[in-house]
Amino acid sequence: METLIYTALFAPLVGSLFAAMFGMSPKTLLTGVVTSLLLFVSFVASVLLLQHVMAVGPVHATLMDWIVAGDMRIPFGFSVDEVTAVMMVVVTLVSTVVHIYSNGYMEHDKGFNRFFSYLSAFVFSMLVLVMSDNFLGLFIGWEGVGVCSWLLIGFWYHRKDESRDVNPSISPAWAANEAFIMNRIADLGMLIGIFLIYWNVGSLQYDQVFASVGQMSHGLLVAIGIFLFIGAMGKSAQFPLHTWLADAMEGPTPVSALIHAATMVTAGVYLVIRAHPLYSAIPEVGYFIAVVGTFVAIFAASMALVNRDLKRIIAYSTLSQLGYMFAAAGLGAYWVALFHLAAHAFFKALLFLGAGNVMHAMHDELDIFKMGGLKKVMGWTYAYMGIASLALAGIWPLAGFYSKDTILEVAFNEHTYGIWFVLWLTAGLTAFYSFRLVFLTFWSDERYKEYGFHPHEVQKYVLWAMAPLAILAVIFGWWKEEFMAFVTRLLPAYEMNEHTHHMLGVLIVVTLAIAIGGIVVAYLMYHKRLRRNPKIEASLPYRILSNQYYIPVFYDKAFAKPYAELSDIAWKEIDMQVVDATVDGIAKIVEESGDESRKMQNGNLSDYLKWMAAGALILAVLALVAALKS
Amino acid sequence: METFAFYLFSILIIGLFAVTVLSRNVLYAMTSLAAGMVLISGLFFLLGADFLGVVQLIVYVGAVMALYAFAMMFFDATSVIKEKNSSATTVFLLGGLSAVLLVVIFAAPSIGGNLQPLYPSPDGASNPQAVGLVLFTKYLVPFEVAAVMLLVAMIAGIILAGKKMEHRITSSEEENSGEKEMK
Amino acid sequence: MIGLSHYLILSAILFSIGLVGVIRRKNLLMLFFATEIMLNAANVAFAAISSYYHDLSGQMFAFFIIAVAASEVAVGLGLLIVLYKKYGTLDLDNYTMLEG
Amino acid sequence: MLQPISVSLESLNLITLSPMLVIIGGALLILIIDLLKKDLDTSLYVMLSVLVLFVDFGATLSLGINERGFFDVMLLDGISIVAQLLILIASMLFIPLALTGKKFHEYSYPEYFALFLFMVGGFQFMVATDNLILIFIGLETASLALYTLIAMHNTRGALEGAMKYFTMGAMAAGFFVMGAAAIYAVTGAVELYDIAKVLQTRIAEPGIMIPVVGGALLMMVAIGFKVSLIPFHLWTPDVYEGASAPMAGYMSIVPKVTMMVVAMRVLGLYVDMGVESVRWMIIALAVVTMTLSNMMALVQRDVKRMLAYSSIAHAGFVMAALALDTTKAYSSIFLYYGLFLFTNLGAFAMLWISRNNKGHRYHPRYHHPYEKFSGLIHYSPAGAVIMAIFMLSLTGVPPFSLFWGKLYVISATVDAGYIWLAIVMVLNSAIAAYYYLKLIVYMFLKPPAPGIETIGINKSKPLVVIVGISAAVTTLSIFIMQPLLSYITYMVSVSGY
Amino acid sequence: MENILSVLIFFPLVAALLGFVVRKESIRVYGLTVAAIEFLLTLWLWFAFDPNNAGFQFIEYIPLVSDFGINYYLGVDGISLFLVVMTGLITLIGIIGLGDVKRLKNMILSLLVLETAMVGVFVSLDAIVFYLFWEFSLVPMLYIIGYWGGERRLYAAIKFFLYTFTGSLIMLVGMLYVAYIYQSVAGVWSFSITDWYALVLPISVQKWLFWAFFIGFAIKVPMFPFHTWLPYAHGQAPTIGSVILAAVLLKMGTYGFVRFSLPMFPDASVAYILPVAVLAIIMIIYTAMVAYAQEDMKQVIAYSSISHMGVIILGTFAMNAEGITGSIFLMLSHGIVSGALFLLVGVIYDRRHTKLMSEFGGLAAVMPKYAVIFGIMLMASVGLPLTIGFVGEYLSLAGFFRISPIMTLLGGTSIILGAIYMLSLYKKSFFGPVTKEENKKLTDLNGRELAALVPLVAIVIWLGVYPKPVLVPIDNSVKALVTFMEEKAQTPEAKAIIHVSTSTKEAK
Repeated sequence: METLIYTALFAPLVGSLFAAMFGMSPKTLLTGVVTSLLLFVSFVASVLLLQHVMAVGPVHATLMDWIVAGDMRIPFGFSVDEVTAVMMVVVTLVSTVVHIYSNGYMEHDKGFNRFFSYLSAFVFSMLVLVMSDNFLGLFIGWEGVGVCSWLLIGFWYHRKDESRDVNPSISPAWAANEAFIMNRIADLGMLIGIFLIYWNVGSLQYDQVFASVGQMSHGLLVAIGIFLFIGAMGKSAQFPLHTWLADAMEGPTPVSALIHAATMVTAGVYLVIRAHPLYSAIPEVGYFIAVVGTFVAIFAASMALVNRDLKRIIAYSTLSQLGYMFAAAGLGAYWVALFHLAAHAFFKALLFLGAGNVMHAMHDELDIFKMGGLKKVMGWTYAYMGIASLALAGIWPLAGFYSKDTILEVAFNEHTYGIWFVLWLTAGLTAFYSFRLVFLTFWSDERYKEYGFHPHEVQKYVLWAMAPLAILAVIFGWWKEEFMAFVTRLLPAYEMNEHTHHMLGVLIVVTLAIAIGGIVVAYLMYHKRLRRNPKIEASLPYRILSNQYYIPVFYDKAFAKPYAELSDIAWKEIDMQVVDATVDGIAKIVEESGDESRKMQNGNLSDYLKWMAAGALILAVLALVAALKS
Repeated sequence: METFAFYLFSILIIGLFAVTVLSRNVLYAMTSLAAGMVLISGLFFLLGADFLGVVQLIVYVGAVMALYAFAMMFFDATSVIKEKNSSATTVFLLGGLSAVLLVVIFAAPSIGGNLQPLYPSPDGASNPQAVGLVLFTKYLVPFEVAAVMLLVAMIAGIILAGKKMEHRITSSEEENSGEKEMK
Repeated sequence: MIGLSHYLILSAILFSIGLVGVIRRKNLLMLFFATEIMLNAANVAFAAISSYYHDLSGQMFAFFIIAVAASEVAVGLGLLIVLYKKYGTLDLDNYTMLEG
Repeated sequence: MLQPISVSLESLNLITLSPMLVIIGGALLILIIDLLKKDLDTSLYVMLSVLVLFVDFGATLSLGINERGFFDVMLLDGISIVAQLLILIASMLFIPLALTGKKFHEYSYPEYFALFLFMVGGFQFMVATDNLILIFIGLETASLALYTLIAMHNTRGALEGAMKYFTMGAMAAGFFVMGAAAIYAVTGAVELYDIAKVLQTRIAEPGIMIPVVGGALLMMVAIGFKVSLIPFHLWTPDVYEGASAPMAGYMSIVPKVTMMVVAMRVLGLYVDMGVESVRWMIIALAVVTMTLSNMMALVQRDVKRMLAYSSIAHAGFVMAALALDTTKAYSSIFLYYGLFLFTNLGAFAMLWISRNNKGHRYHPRYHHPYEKFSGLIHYSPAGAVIMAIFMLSLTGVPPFSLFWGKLYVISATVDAGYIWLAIVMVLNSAIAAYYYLKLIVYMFLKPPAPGIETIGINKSKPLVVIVGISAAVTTLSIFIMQPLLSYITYMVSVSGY
Repeated sequence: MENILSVLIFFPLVAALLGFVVRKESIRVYGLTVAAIEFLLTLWLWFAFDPNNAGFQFIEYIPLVSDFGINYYLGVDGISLFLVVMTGLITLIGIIGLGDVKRLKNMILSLLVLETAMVGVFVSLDAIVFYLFWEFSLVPMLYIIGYWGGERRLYAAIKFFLYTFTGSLIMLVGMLYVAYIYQSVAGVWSFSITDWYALVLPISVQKWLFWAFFIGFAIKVPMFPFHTWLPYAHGQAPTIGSVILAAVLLKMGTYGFVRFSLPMFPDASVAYILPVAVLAIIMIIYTAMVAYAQEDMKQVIAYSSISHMGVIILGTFAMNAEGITGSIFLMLSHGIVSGALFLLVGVIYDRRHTKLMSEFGGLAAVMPKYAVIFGIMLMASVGLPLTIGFVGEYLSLAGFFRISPIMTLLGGTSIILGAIYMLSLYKKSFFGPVTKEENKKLTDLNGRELAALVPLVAIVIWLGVYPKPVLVPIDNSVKALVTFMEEKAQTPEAKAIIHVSTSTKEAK
């Protein structure tokens, strides 16, 4: 089984290195093909592993020691258990699709080879993240995906910085840096959590850590839980570290699909699921997580309502869905979170890829107000995006329905009705903005003609490649029971209580109702043509929403600018004017004293003689002082 | 008698030396210096150091003063000398304080305790005899060194005052011109 | 009765007079006079102590001081002659090339 | 009437005089040769002098340790022998510097060499006795000769310097004898061992401290003058600048070592007796001297003048060791000067070599302004490297010789518990580093000065040999440290210090 | 070859002396050969080194001044071994990467002399011999900065020299005092570090001695507020000078802490963790901010060095094997990474004769290889796992966490702030459109530059992925050190803070 593990793990790395060898040469189709094939290999290995885990149980492999110092002994260890196996399959599947898709999407890009190198490297990192058997190994993957995300967001690094009005993300390079730095902030928290674990457990292996949860004090557990969650908040873009995700849309769309929707951003959720023995012991932190998740869910959804940027809308929806996952995980329904994670990966990746098709057709235009009526030219894409949006909106019998509905049930079941209500509301909003997007893009009047676009459908094989995602977006939910049975071998099972059982039907109806309601509203508003109301657009709530609650501006003003100014002060005022000037000042004082005392050496013998006489007197005074002292 | 002589000599010496250091006229200065020296030899006689008194007379009045007199003629400095003396305050402050310091040191009451002389004057010998005895035994080496010193002084005097010093043999022309610039 | 202290105080005063002369004089020749006074002041002290202790060392010292004084005059005057011959002045205010 | 006295020849221990007899005899020999035949070449006298010094060196080495002679006037203890050896080594290195590539006024006199030997003899007398009279006579013999030697360079600077030195020296002599008189007044003795004995019995008397310390104070003025401690140092830079470079180098070592020995004998006596005010006077002088002279050296524009100030600073540095009253401290003084000798003489010899006939080309007054050495590395790499070695040694950068000297002095200071003093010393070394570095910067890092190719015009084989020897000792000093240290420590400890 | 350490020290020196004979045209090859041989010798040392022996190996002992206890006493343990190897490596890489400079011969010979001094510092076990090399290393560096440097090179060189010289002199006083105490206890003089280790100093004495040594080391490191010489030195130094300065010379300071301060003054070290850590944290945060404000690429890296050195200090004062091992590893990794970064800046400086970030932009498009290597080094610099930079930083912070979680949190901002200034540097220089006409024609890395940089990239990744061969010997020696400190510490508080690894305890 170790072979399978290493095959699954290293195939993407090999692909990445292979592509990297051609990184600076002009496009070679070979790189795309090879990496995609290797990804497929990895996918197959993952599936085999999944089967093995299903049939036999978890697998474990240790490659070698990594860090050995003091009592710290950290190996490159990999364990594939139920959760990991699911994650692996999801990751490799989406990755494979995205790789194939990218062959088409990046066809004309100069950085074709480079792109595949990065993309495969990302998959490798992600696999390390999910497969590692210890926290530091997870951290490797954690940082690795961060770097790959940085590389990929900044893939079109040559674009110049714009003002925020022109491009809310300023530039790909800027967005990349923002993402990296935001993540680093969270990573520090995670690192502190790891340190806490190390000094209290003496090991970072999952099994040992979780085994000793019982011996740790409650306060300590809370601290560890919070610090790890801070790490998760960064990677999963939870408030207040969320701004990077929308800006990350500067990257090529396949990247958004893979990294910023399906996989990397869910790492935070994965972490919470992985650390479930810990979080189970501290329900108050779990509740906090749930609250944060819930808040993010509606917060992000609200921003998606008014946005005009195709990808940003989807990004906000990702954010919102991540909130759902955290809500579930926080409430203790880890398997539900994982389920939603997987389902979301499929339909959201599909959605993004579809958006990619649209962009491709529209020559990288993202403003949905400039689109419309595209279903005529892009039928397949329309179908895919429709499916994905339905799934996202949680319409029966698509995947999203099962996963999201369960989350709502959980919220209800926990008697956290506030959470339930917000999530329920969000479900409606989700349906609305998803279909606002769909209608504005594919239905309504063909506004793109005004702008001189000539949209066309993408290559066939690309469309075929997307098919598995579409299928899964539809059918994945049907395996809910099997999924639950499988993962709850590891994760705690979540039982609904009697009361909820009774209410189940009602809940489903209510939820479906609001989702459908959202769709209907969107339909009414946008299916014919784009209706814009300048009054509303000028109103305060609208402006707040379209400006993301002014949070990026606030961060800019409250952190970035003061930091830059402070840095400038630190350098020019403190370092140069105080610290260095002190040193130079001492030197200057010494030199000036030299110049001053040199005056006694004025060349005049008479003065020399006087000094000599004076010297005797000074000595006398000294002698007197010394005599008096002793 | 001794007291009277001491005070007379002291006052005269102080006065004469004061003239030496304060007078503007080099002749007065030198004359009063010589007179002071003579009176100091008087003090020596008073103290019973006859030999020293004689040496004082011979060396100072005879040799040193003659040298100075020659030099003065050479320097053509027989008349009043113009000096830009530095501020009197500094000078007398330093001088006064030094005087106080020295007086304090030398007038300390503890001086003159009952000390055994280490090289007592032999009984019955006159002072010159006693001095001679010590000088040619114990102090023979310093005496000889003093002779060397005088030789050195002689050679030095001859060289420095000699004609050869008027021209530089150092092989450089510009060095001289450089100096001229500095003048 | 004249004690040792009288002589020593006289010596101290003479020394100070010499000192005043040394630090006051600008003419080198006259400055040298003052140095003679300083040496003579020491002689007085030595002679007096020697006499009071009945110890001859002091007289020896004084004797050698006289010898030194004589030698110094020889060398000093030699120097003055060279300086005067070359630069025509004995005022030390004129010899301030070396400074700083 | 007087009894005839008989003195046995053995009791005189005439051998103790042998080094001085050799050197005075040598000086007289030179004078006689000059009388017999005029116009002999300088090289003859140089080599004769070296030979005389060499014989003297041998005679000194053969002396028994801790012997007295000639009615106990002569004292040949360890420090006197070590000091004499240092004097002789420095003199042997100095004299060949007369064999320059160019002609210089002073070397045209055979008397120059005679006077020089007399001077060395004077210095030897100074250190080989503890009789204040002989110290004084020796001092004056040496000084009078030295004034003349300086003046014989016969430039305006040399004459002016000699005049200043002479005048201040006369005043210092006055202070010396007054100090001696004060001590004599208290103790009735002029020999230091007697003085010590008497003081020991009288130290407890009330009020005794005033004349005792007063005497020391007056002596200290004279010592301070000769060792050039601030504020008695004022002659030093002027004389060094005026004098020829080798003479300046010589003055920075030999008279100071000599006077240091006297200071050890005189002031050491006080410190040893626990007279704290004397100790503090020494320390204060030392601290002021190092600090101020370093600062003044910092602002100099002429290398020679800078080295003058630097040698003042070094004197202050060593002077601090005098206050410590430990064997190690006294040893460190000799060790320091032993190492300083080669380095500083070497540095001055380099200046001597660089003395060019273009006179004041770079500066209207200075012969050796920094600018002159600008970019020396390009024209005379060996010269620049050697000069840099000397500078680094003076800075105290290991492994060059003076580092070991500094190390030992500072170690002695630390041992004695004066850590603050040690800190002051090292901070001063740091200040000093700047001006030594400045020369290195000029030589290595600046573009060449115009006319720098003529900088070695005064070069001759003997000069190169002397510089080579100095550089070799400076560089390889670590290998002679052990014998040197054990020898000096032994010599100092047998002398009872 | 039992005397390999002497060979390592004196081989470059002898080679430098002989090098005067070699003609100018051939000097580059000569330098390369000598440096390569020296590097191979260091590798040989590594292979001959017994990783399971925590004590000193390859000991050489020749009395120099036996009356004063100065001996030519050499030895390596796990702590110093890799610093020696790194010295050999960096010198070699530096010479490979040396562009066409004026007076190449002088440069190469100075480098070889410098190498002697650097190796000497790390293998000396006698304080005076250590000090000798320590001080002597300033001289060639002075020459390198002062002769080949930028416009204000003289100022920078002199400042560098004087500043470090002053600090080390104060340290010298401390050393002399320790020797004095040793002498008064043992009766003989000794400057041997191993003898000093055995000396139990009273705590009050330890305390001031700690600061005396601290000043010497802190200026070298350089710690805030003694750091201002460094930006000048780096800013003005030629590329090779910066490389060696950052990679090796700064490590002398932190090495000094490990070699001297910790084992000699365990109580004082523990007692002063707080002030030292506060300084270190100021270093980390403040200099990271200053780095962010810079306009010159090289200055950014210079200040970043200071910031990273702060983490090393934290690790050193963690008083447990994790932290100290980490700090030593971080010394190595910082040496390699900062060396590479300075080389990289040198590359662009050679081409454009400017280092201002505003002069660049979009370099990634013009010089892709350059951008890739720069990017890798950047990531190593910000401590990305699986690069060399992570291991040390992680261990240092992890170690210090046991002392103070709060301060570790503050110190850990290094990973955020580091990312901020490095990424903004990268963005300003490499990303965005190519705005300047001159930049459009820039050539990518040439063979020589690649030859210098690629090995470093390989090491960065190799030791990031598999640091064990290096970590284990370090760790063994560090464990021994920590155990020793714990035994030697007098106060119970110190004993409590010094943390001996459980594995060591079990082994006992």
